[in-house]
Amino acid sequence: MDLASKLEKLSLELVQKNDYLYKVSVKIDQLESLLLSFINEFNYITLDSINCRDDLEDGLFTITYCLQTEARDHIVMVQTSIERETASLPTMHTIWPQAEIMEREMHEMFGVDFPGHPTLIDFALEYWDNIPPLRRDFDTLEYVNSMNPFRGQRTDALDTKEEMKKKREAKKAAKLKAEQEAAAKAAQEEQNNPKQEVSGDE
Amino acid sequence: MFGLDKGDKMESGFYGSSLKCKFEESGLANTHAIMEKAVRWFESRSIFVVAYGTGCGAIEMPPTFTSRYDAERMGVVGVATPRQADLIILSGYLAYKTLRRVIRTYEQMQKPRYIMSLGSCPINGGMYWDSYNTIKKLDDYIPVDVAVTGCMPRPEAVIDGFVLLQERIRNGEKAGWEKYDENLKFYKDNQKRVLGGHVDPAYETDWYNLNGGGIA
Amino acid sequence: MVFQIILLIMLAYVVGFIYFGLYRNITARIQGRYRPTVYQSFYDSIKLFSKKQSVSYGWMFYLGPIIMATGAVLTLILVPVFSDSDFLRSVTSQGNLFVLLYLMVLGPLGNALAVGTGGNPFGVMGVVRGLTRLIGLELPFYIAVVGLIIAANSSDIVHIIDMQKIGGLNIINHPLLFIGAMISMVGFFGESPFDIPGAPQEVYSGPRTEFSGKFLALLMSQGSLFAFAKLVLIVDLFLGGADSLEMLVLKTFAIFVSIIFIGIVYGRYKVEQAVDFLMKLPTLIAVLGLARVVWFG
Amino acid sequence: MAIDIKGVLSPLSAIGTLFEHPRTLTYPEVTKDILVGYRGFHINNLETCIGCASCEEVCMNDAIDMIHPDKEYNPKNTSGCIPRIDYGRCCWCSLCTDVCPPSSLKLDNICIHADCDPDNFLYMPKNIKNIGEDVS
Repeated sequence: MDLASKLEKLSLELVQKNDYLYKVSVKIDQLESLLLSFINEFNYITLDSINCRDDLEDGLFTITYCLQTEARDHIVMVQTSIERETASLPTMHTIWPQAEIMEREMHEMFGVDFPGHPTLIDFALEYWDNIPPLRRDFDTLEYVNSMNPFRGQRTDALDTKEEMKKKREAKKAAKLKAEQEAAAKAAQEEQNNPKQEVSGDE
Repeated sequence: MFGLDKGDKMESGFYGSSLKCKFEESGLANTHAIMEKAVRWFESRSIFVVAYGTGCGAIEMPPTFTSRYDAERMGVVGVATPRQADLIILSGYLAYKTLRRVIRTYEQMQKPRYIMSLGSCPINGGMYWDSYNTIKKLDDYIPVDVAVTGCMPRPEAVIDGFVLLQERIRNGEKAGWEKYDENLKFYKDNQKRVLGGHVDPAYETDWYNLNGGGIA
Repeated sequence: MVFQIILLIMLAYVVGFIYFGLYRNITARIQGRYRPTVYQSFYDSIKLFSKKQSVSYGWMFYLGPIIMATGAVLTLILVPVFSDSDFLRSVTSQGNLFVLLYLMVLGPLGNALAVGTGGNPFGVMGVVRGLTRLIGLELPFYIAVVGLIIAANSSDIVHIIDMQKIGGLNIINHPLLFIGAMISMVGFFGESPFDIPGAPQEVYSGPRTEFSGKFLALLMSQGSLFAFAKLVLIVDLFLGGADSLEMLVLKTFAIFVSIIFIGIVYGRYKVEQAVDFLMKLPTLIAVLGLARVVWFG
Repeated sequence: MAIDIKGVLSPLSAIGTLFEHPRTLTYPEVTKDILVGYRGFHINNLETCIGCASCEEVCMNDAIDMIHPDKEYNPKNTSGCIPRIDYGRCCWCSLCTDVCPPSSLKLDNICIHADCDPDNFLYMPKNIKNIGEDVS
């Protein structure tokens, strides 16, 4: 494959994931030239999507560009990692126009910067001043509960496990009580009976 | 360009408060009550709807308003602009961005005005209960007159909502817009909490002197 | 006479709104659904008059609906409603077709002023569309009217009616003029191939976008008055007027039904398409009719 | 100027619908037969409900609460609780009925509820053995 040899020259490895999915991992400084060669030399005219994954533990964002040729017979994923703190990527909107809105969304959801991007403004969220919502250090549930309280009428909900335990204990207690009562009854009967026995003996 | 920011004026209709005083003074309070009842009946028989497709529920609107369920036989007609509408139907979940537009649309409607919400989401969050960008209780932000549950509600349920609203208007029960006028601060505070103070434009707040404005 | 005028306006109001109700009924049945009541338009109108709020943008905004209503009322009282009776004849003798043609354009112009004050872009867009359409609408209608004036040798409507009593109805004598005038009348009624000013899917009810409450109610009322006046005008010009109330209702209803049938079944033209069509086919028909009148009497 | 006569005249055939019977369903007067298996509101056979809270756990919308019933219906109910559904949350996905071990929780085909107070949407499932049969 022509693409594979070219990538070999750049000492990059083309990994086949399945029948139609290939993957290349590159360093961030190689990314722009590689993407340019993808469209100029191999005619990957379609940019399907730009995805971002938040690797909070490593302090990295993993960015994936999915590319297709006109034949639509396979997808090449170009993967790169960038620093989480100073997240910045070269903008691709001059090559693939659809990248403009993808990058705009990524800027909003992950806080990735794209120097030279023309419309890096609010997209789906307006006036958002918190941590970008798809970053993993953004606590969604806490934010939701502070902004949007629940309808406060479901406070009578019960914890079933405790109810089960309670009921089991109640049952046990009832059983115990029944046993005790039976025992007490028996004892009382015993108390009564010896007299009878005694009386019988006489 | 819109001319909306110039400041709108409120006009009182022909059975406004001044008329009421006149009637009561002249001992014609009974006539006034009868007239008001008649007007309420006409209001209930003629409801102009602006159908705001905020979410999935917009798909239930076409069968409700077209031949299959034909809401027009009850006097419920769709109109194109909020200026002419009496009822706004909010169909489904509302993101903050949508809520801002909904408030703007609602405040452009002329009183008396009503709100109907479709689906579970505007009642208590529904599917989007843990979304960072969707409101849970719509009635915290704008007064909901009729809520219809379902995911999505069938057109029958929407028509049930219309019937309920007509009964409420006919009985002269306290409508949402009156609540909105009385508790404006409550609603505006809630709106500002989720929208970050960017509630634009502030028609109602100007009218009620909350922002230092006034009726021009 | 004032009493007569008030009576006429009330008659036109009732008949106009009932016609509008019938229009909604017929539309509903053609679309395969049950209808609203015939009185639905009354309900709408009373509700709109009793709205507690109506947005206004100053005195010019008030004038718009009032100018439109003035145009409608003047048209109404200048059109002879009954041909044989003296009902409103004293007013009618002072008006003629040229005044009517002028008054029919007054409404849209007054509306344009008010909409401009409102400043809503959809309203302005609707007004521009309406005035553009008016160019196309007026051409065949005016040619048809000129043809009738030449045929009757008079611009007095009463005279035209009287001529029809002697020489037969104009619809039979001058069918080409009738067809030309009817096609443009479909547009004057805002019916479907030519309903471009208030196209709800495009410009959000167009010139009416910013009108609410009382203003909208006034616009609706003048619409029904004006519709009645236009129907009576067509009946007078082509169907020989009406002697009695029954004949009036019958003839106007026949015209009305044929107009709304056209309006319901056809789709909407674009602005240029509408003007293009009106400038070609109806104008051609009307010109042929005019030529027939000029050369063959 | 070529005129498509057929194209101009054929829309007029739609006027024939004027004399046909309307196809509208006049809802409040006439109700449609709703399909069996339609996912409407919940029903719960309380005599077999074991209070296991599987429905509460599986619900992705957090719509189900377990609460005490007014009286004891099933002596074998392990927790003494029955489910109550918040119709401001439910999306009628039917997962709760799928996981219900005794198959007591089911969906009826009634699905219409409009209310003017948004606080009125907590729903106690009707105590019905099977669809179309009322035991309470």
